[in-house]
Amino acid sequence: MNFTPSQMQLELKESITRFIDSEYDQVERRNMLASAEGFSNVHWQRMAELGCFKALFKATDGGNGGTALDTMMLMEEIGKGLVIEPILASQILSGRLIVETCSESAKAKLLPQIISGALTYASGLYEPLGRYDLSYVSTRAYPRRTGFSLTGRKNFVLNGGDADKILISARTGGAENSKGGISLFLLDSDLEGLSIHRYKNIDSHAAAEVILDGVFVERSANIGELGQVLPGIEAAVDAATLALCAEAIGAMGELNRKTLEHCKTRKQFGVSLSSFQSLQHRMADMLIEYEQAKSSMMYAVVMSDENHGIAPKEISAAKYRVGIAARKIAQEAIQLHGASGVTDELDISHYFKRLTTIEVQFGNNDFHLNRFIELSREEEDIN
Amino acid sequence: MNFTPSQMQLELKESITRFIDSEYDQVERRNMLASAEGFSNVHWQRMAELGCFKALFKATDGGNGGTALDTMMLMEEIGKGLVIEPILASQILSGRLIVETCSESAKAKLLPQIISGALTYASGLYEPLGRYDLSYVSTRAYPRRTGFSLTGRKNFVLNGGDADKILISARTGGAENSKGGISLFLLDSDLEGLSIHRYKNIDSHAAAEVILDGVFVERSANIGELGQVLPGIEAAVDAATLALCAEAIGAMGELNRKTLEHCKTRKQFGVSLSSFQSLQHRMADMLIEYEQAKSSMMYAVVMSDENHGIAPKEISAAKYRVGIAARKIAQEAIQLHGASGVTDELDISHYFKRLTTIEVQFGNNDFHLNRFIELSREEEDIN
Amino acid sequence: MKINLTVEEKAFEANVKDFLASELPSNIKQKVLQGRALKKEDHVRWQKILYEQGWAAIDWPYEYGGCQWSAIQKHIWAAQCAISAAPEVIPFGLDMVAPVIYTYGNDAQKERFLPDILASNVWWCQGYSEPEAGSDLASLKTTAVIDGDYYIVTGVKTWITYAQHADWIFCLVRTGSPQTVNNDALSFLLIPMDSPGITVTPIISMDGAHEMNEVVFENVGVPIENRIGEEGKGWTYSKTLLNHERAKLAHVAVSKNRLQELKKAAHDTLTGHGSLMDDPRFSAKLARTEIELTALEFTEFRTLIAESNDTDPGPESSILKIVGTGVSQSIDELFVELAGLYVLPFIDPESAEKFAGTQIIPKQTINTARLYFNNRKASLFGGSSEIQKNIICKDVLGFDLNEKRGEK
Amino acid sequence: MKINLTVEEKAFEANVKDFLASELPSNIKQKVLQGRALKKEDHVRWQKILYEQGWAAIDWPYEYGGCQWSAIQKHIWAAQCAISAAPEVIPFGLDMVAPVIYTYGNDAQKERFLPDILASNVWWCQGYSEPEAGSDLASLKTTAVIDGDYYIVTGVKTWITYAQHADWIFCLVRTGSPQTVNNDALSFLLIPMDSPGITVTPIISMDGAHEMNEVVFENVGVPIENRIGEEGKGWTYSKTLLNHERAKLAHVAVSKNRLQELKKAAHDTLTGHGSLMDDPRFSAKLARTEIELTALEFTEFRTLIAESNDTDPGPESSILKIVGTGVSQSIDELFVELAGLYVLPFIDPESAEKFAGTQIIPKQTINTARLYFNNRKASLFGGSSEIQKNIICKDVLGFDLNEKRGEK
Repeated sequence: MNFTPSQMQLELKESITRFIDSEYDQVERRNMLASAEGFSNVHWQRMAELGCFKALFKATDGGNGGTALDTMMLMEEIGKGLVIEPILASQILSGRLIVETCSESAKAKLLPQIISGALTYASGLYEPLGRYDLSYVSTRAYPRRTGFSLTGRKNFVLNGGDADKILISARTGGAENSKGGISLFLLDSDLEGLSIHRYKNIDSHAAAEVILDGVFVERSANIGELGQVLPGIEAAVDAATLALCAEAIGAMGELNRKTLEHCKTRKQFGVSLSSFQSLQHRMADMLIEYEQAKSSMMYAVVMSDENHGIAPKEISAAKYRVGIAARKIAQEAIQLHGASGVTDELDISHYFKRLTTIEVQFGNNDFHLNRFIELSREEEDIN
Repeated sequence: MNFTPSQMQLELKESITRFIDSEYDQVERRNMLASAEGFSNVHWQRMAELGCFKALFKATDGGNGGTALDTMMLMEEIGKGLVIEPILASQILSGRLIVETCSESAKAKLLPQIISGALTYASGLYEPLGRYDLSYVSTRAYPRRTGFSLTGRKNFVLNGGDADKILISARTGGAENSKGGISLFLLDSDLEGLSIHRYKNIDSHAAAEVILDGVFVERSANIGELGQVLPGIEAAVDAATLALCAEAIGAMGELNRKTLEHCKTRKQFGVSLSSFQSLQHRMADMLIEYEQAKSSMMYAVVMSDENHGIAPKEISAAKYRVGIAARKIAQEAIQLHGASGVTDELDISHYFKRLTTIEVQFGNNDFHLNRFIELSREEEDIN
Repeated sequence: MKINLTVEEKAFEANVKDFLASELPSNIKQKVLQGRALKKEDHVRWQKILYEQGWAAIDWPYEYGGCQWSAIQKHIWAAQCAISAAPEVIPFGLDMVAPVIYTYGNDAQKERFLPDILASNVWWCQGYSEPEAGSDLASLKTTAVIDGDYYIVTGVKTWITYAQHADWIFCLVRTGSPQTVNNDALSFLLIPMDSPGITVTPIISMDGAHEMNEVVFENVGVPIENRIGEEGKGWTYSKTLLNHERAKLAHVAVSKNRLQELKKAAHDTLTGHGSLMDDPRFSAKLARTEIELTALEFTEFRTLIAESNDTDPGPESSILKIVGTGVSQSIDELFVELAGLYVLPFIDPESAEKFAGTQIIPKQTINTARLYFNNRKASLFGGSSEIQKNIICKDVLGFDLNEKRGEK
Repeated sequence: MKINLTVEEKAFEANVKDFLASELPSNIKQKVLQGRALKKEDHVRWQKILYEQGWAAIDWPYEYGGCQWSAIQKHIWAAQCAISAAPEVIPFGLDMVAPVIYTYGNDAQKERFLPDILASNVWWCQGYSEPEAGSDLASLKTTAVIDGDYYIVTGVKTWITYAQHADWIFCLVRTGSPQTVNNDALSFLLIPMDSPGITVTPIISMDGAHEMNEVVFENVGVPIENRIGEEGKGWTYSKTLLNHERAKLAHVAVSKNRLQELKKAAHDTLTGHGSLMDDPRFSAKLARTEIELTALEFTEFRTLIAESNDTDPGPESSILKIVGTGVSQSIDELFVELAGLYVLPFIDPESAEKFAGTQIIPKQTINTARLYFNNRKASLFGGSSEIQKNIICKDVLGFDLNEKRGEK
């Protein structure tokens, strides 16, 4: 078991921290949010230069990291800084989808542009009636002479309105939520029959509803094995889920820090807020929540790295535990900040919204608790 | 809607309070617990004289009360005083069983001895494999020429080892947990084939395991309609459940009072415990728990009295809410008392044990939450 | 809570139902049903309809226009309003300043202010909090210095809901010296919002709404006759007001209605294993919330009965505020859980349905995030949950808050 | 927590398993499995077996008889002990007084006391709390006044676990004047329990057990050479001890084992709709507890790693104590819920099975109530959860606990 970061990992972490502290200030972030793109290409390129994206891929895939520990160390900083750029949707979720499902030649073709930051990706894996079920795929890919015709609808596509390329899960066989028969297609965003409705999420990250109405793609647009990609999708979503957990830990740590600072400086009834013992004990509880959630997340990281990237039970446990802590810490941070905590002006509310988003993405608390129970049961049946 | 007590109810309440304060002291209670009987016949007769038992029955049944409000007002005091006498098992559960299931002539024969306190009763309604299911009756009553032969086993029979008479549910038809086919039998405690294994519960109340091995009873021992008494059993258990809720409220109110007193007088770090704001807020939480549980209980009382004694959904809600509060208040009372709270010497631990008992009797929290959900669903299906 | 009504109470209920069915404007009802923000005109229109009916201020003393309803009647009214999706009363005039005016104001003030409040001719807002004093009113810094027949008011008030719509503001201001440490330095002033020297700046809250404002007073002249009662008694007067407000803030009827909506939505939300209503974890959370809400309703009822027996609602109303806020925030959270990913799109409710011809969010969850965000205020405004607990500690449990503190 | 082990670690694990399988006496194992109280002889017997193996004091420095195991090895050892139902170490000698002696004692004291502790030749108990000072050690009243070569000790110590079995007691006593308000007035004394003037009175706890005692000292003469370190430094020394103790009090391995037992019992408990394991509410509570426990195990692991990197475990160990206690008490409560009515009969475990030939309680729940009751102590002893939170507030969050307090 190893969770001691390497020298290289520590250096990357430090340079990201420096970048966020010095170049990624919150006023500028607001301007970005108001802009058409919703994020900064300058920051995107800076992150590529710093090696953020390289760290997310293995050497054999063109990167210099690729472990869950690498992702964790990056995402904690991303969470701390409330970074708005689409690393999760593009580099982690889509990048990992390619890694998990593609042939070596396809990877060699696609990954360099992701790792360099030249293109951004989005992945459409959820559908309106499927809730969190990745095997609920009613979008159909009908075979045509030289390719496929895709019809269906994907929602909650993170970065879907801004991405250069979109990965879509579509059914080439099997019933609506059977595990077999699901395939993956790589689409340009300007294809005929493809309509993309962009909107902002509550946390100001952009997403889209993607409607496919007889979109024709060449045979080469099918990446990964025909009808066999569900395990790859699940692995990629698990990796993205774990990355989100790390981001949440970063955000919670920052909320705790800001709340502590607020309580130490803010005066009420002639004394600082932190002299109220009941508030002190609540901050102790917030720390405990943070540490326990962090341990859950780190354990899933260790297990993932020790088991070739596969640790669904531990990742569900982490997502659940982090979700519980996220809600509690976000709510307490607002409560202890008082009225200023609910204003748009203070970034406390922005952390709150980001943590609320993380809580519901890739499965909310009940979903992951159920999944943990089911996976435990399967494990026990095997033993 | 009426929950304002009448003058008579207030007077009875006052005389019980006086009785407990002046005659029912805790040292004596301990001596009683150590005695063979486990409770005091003197106290029993005093309670009969004061009119405690009369208050539990309607005028038409030989009492002078009989509403849920009457029971509530008595049982709150019983809870406050940690009264050990078997009112619940004998007068409330068994008395109500007779009221709900018997003919007028049978009631006229049996109830006077209960109301006078001349005899005590016990009711055996649960079985080893049935958990909380009252329709799980595997004890069989086989018809014989002049009566029945009973074989089976009842456990958790409150007051079972001390009662003069025992009521037993037994199956005269139907499969093991079908709702039809359940009958009620009135047994003397010294019948042949009947073995009664007496033991003490955690709260020092006596109970028994009752084994029936071909116990012969006359036909007249069957009280209530043959095969049709389950609704009556359920109504009696509901009434006893609500009575327990009121007892718990009395006990919780007393625990809160004692805890408050302890914190106001006990010094630590040179100041009284109550000057610690975090402890103050916890006591505020204990008060809120108490008030909310009390409202749940009172609402069930009102609904029961407005609907001819039948309010299963509200009683399950009350038992659940009271159970949650009971656990929290009992645990917090110990925690705030510190080490002395876990000693046998201080009565805090005795309240703790009584409340733990109440939490599991007649269905624990999960059982009643489930029952509430099922009853709500049935209600919605009707509407 | 389902209670048996007397014949008279049933007749009253029928009357209320009829009134709401025929008089509540349907566009207002629609907005309430969809959780959309109401405009000031909407509130005023409905409030004037109530005024015509004589039901604008049910809690006021009869002589000033109140209703003399029993606790049960008030309960019926609140329940039916919630079921019919009538808007909740904006409290600043009718529920907050009016009780202070009719309790502590002089006859001239009563005549001058109460009729316009009752008829919703003027709108009020509340000027208590300041940037350096949220719940801690004793440290208010806004000063009012006498100059002839006027107080000259200078200072900053903040977190003022609907100041942008208000004609008048009622304020706690410091008339004593800054050294006066206790609450005897505060007075209760009524100030027209169009007075020269007042500037209103919007504060946008996390749900994107503009409800709160900062109001700056720069040498604002306020006639001395606009002071309620004695100088230095403002804190005492406003405490009465806080008790009135707190009981209302339990919002039982509204929560009941929202819980019903939640149940309906849970029936309609599919999970892959039946509806969300069949999900044992979700249904348990729903049931727990329902049990808590029913208990709260009965706690409120016990308070109402005590009140109608002329017992002061007193500090027990703090329990109502704490539990009421907790329940309403639990309902918000259950909506978030129900919505799943549909909680995320942040789309203007007015345009969500026609968003490029596609329905991005199902109707029942369209306002889920906004309400969740907005309602975080509930445990902060009107006396935060912490302040309420301190009131319980002091006034119910009898702790001496000035005792030397323990901590270590 | 399941972690991949290296080849060496696997070999170590196999070695530990072999040892436990062959050396743990079966009657002791049975008692632990059934949750029955162990006798002093049982503890001593097992401890002496460990001593022969060289594993009696794995955390001690190597020079005094410790093991020099890595964090992983300690983890393996704790896990295997729990799985094999080995008794937990009684901490007073090995884990509590010994670290103080080897850290602050002089060479003579080390030579005199450590070997007998290591070999379990003498039993110790802890004399900290007093009737008027539970967690508040600064207000201890027991005095030690020098008279020639002796301290004359007078006072009352209480809540002393296993004082009835102990040969020695280590005490914090007041050597400074009663007016000394800070902790510099306390000294750390080692006192033989057979000293004239010592009286031990049992305190029965709510589960009926006799574990705690009151110990009265009446002019007990204690040689000055029995003082550890300097006079007046007792509080400083005992703080080291508290940190050691707290980490252990997470009881992770034991809780893991109990959770496994709970799962088995849930599989075997029928509810009428399958087993309790199929009950969605119960299984959710189980899963939540398991997730919390796994996180705790990892938190402990992070602490162990920091420790093995020579970083002081420090105040983070307070988190381990708080969460560890919470998890173990949750497991108690889940057993209570599982048992249903079977939690009620209070029957001596020794005789429950032969109770008039009938089995009143199923085996898996026979000790449920006793353990639930007994373990309420966990959040009170060894520094209550409140004290732990204060430590976090002061030492981790950096609050100034002596700042003028706020309250109102």
